[in-house]
Amino acid sequence: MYRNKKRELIPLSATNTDNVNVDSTPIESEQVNMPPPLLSATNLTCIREERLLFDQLTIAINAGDIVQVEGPNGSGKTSLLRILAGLSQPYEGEVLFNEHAIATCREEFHQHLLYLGHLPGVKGEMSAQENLAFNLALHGASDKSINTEATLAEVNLTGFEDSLASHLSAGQHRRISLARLYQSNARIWILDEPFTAIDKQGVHALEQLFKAHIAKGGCVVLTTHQDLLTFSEQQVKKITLDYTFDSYDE
Amino acid sequence: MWKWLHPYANPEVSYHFAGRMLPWLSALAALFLSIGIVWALAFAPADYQQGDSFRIFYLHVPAASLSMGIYLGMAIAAFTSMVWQFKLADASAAAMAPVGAVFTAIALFTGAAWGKPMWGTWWIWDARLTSELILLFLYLGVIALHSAFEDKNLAGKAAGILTLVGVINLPIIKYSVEWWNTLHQGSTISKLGKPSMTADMLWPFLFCFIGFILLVTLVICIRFRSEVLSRNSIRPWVRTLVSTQLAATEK
Amino acid sequence: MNQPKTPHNLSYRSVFSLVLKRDLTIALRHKDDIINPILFFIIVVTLFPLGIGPEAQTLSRIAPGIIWVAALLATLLSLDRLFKSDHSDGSLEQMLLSPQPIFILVLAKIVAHWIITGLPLILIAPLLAVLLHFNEQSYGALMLTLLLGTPVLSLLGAIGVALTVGIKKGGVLLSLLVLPLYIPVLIFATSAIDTAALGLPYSGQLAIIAALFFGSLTLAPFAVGAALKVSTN
Amino acid sequence: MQFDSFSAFLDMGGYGFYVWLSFGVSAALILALIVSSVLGHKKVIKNIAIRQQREDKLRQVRKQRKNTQVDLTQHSTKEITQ
Repeated sequence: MYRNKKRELIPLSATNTDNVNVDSTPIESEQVNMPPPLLSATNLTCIREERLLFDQLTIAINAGDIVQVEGPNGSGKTSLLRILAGLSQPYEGEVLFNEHAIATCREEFHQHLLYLGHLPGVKGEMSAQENLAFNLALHGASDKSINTEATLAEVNLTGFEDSLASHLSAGQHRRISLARLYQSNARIWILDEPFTAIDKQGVHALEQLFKAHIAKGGCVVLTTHQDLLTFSEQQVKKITLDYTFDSYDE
Repeated sequence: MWKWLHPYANPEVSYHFAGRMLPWLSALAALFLSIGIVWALAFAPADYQQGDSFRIFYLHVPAASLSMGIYLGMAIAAFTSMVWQFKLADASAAAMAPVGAVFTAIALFTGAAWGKPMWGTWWIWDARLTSELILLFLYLGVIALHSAFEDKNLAGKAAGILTLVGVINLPIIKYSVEWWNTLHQGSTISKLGKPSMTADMLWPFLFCFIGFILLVTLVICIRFRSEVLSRNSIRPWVRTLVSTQLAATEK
Repeated sequence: MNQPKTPHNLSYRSVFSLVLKRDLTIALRHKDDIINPILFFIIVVTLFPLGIGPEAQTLSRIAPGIIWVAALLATLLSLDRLFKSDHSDGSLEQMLLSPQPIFILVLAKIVAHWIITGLPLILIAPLLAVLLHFNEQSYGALMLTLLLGTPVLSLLGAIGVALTVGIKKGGVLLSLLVLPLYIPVLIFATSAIDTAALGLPYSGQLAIIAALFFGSLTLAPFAVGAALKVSTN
Repeated sequence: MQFDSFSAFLDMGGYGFYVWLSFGVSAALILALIVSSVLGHKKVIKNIAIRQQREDKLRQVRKQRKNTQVDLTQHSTKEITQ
């Protein structure tokens, strides 16, 4: 009901003004005649367990962007990614895909979205290959065209194709889920800590993959504790979240 | 269509509105209930069959109809919140659940206490008592679900879905219980029914009924205010309200 | 990718069979999940004669109730598995994020659940009925009511699990949420069996259970979808 | 008045126990509901106040750190809030 109302953040008292803080840097489009952003969010406000995580966050992510969400633990990075993916609903504001609210074009949006969260989504009762094949099929890849064995080889899982996932390590589970990136047609990649439990070479390979992806007109939104090594400062756009203790007014 | 409702869609406005209603509601509820209950206990005639045990009727029937009515109210609130994303409706549904549960318990208890002299036993699987019992389970489920979630917004959404599923099921359950009851009990036991009500029974009944409705509205208003506060705890108006109230109590 | 290949869009039927096949495969490799509810069903039913006494007449009088209540409890016990493991390993959120309609995914999972728990219950029920001196005329009614009734249990139960899947101690809560919803099925199913024992037609009760089945079949998947969205939030 | 005497009123034509029990239990339940609702309201207000104080304190600590020119790195922020 308040959807279109203009809101302002009113700090609790004057002494707090220097602390007001969702330090969001909206990402400006570099050229004047840019196509509309691939994924954007307007006035996002997130409240969890009666705590304000971020508020009035406005983001625009264009094709070719790689965006890193930064902030201390508990500052709402995961919440932001989940809201962008449409898994969580923001308290206020909305997320737009190609300028349409994602709730109104769920299936189309999901065709262009690849989200990998903290949990790998790998079933222990199925083999690495079966897990990958199911995930790919569910997300719309046709069975025959894809060589799951070759894809698993990309993430260094050759020889483990037929092992039940319950016999594999956490890092290997993560690799199974990351393998989807190699076969993805999705333009928007939202990755929550993709490098967790991945070794140096793996990280390097993933960064190369991100480069190829953005070069092809995709975009990547990710959180990570380590910096991206092979990207220059200018290439990576940053959204910084911080703790806030502010009150919020509608 | 919703324009006239719009000012009340603001949590602050509706919080204060509910606050202003409190004295009126408590005064009216006290008035109606005291008149109704004294009349029911002392002045209304005894039933020609059930004697003075009939006086329990003045409690049982209002409690039973309110228990159903509150569930229906909760379902309407849940529906409103789901369809129009109307957050205050969640708060009001959360406020209604415990009240409804208490009135269901009252209906059950008075039903049993009325049944004891009539049937010679505290509990009988009478259709109305059985469906009240099941209604109590439904209420307890909603309350338990509310308290299981830490985030009040999520709790409201989950409880809303459950309430709607429950309200679709409620008529089916009621119908099935009634059907089951006629199947198994036959006509040997007279049900708790409405005996022919004369005018001097109707008036105290109406006073009691209206009194209970006012009382329920009062308690819902009190709980609604707490729900609104805790759901909006990070808003400036709540902060200032809380600090001024605390300052007032400390003096 | 400047001209992205539009991902191959699956038909409803292939999504359905994809998820169904996956859930069945997982269940078959994790046989405890299939066997435990059945063992529970058998043990509960055998406890009744021990508690009540072995008189054939008493047992055959209360047998329909015993079998149905035991079936409700066995279903309840197995419900947790419907979404719990998928929720805890993240595959549930991947399903919700897939470009497939949620109600198809949910329906496939519920059907898989029914095949894994409902169907074995139906197969084992006549054997237990023998132990309880079931009235010979009512075996048909027992099978028919179970056949129509157990899917309703899976469908309604799915709503309860979907609501409680994100909660740490959801087990007890689940029974509080789900069991009251099972009451109409219990009433009409046992009454159909009782009526059959008297040699009377029980098509009325069956029709009502069928109505409950179709009602829950059309509405439950949407409620489950909405509930899952809340739970994964 | 339907009753001749006060004792007749208490006796309720032999049904006194059930009638008074019903009214008594109902009154007790309703009273408990009202009391718990009012107390609940006070508790909500108190909880909000407590949280407010805690947050004010956190904010002050933060400000002091800023004033003493300690870099607010991610690490130190984490310490403050934990």
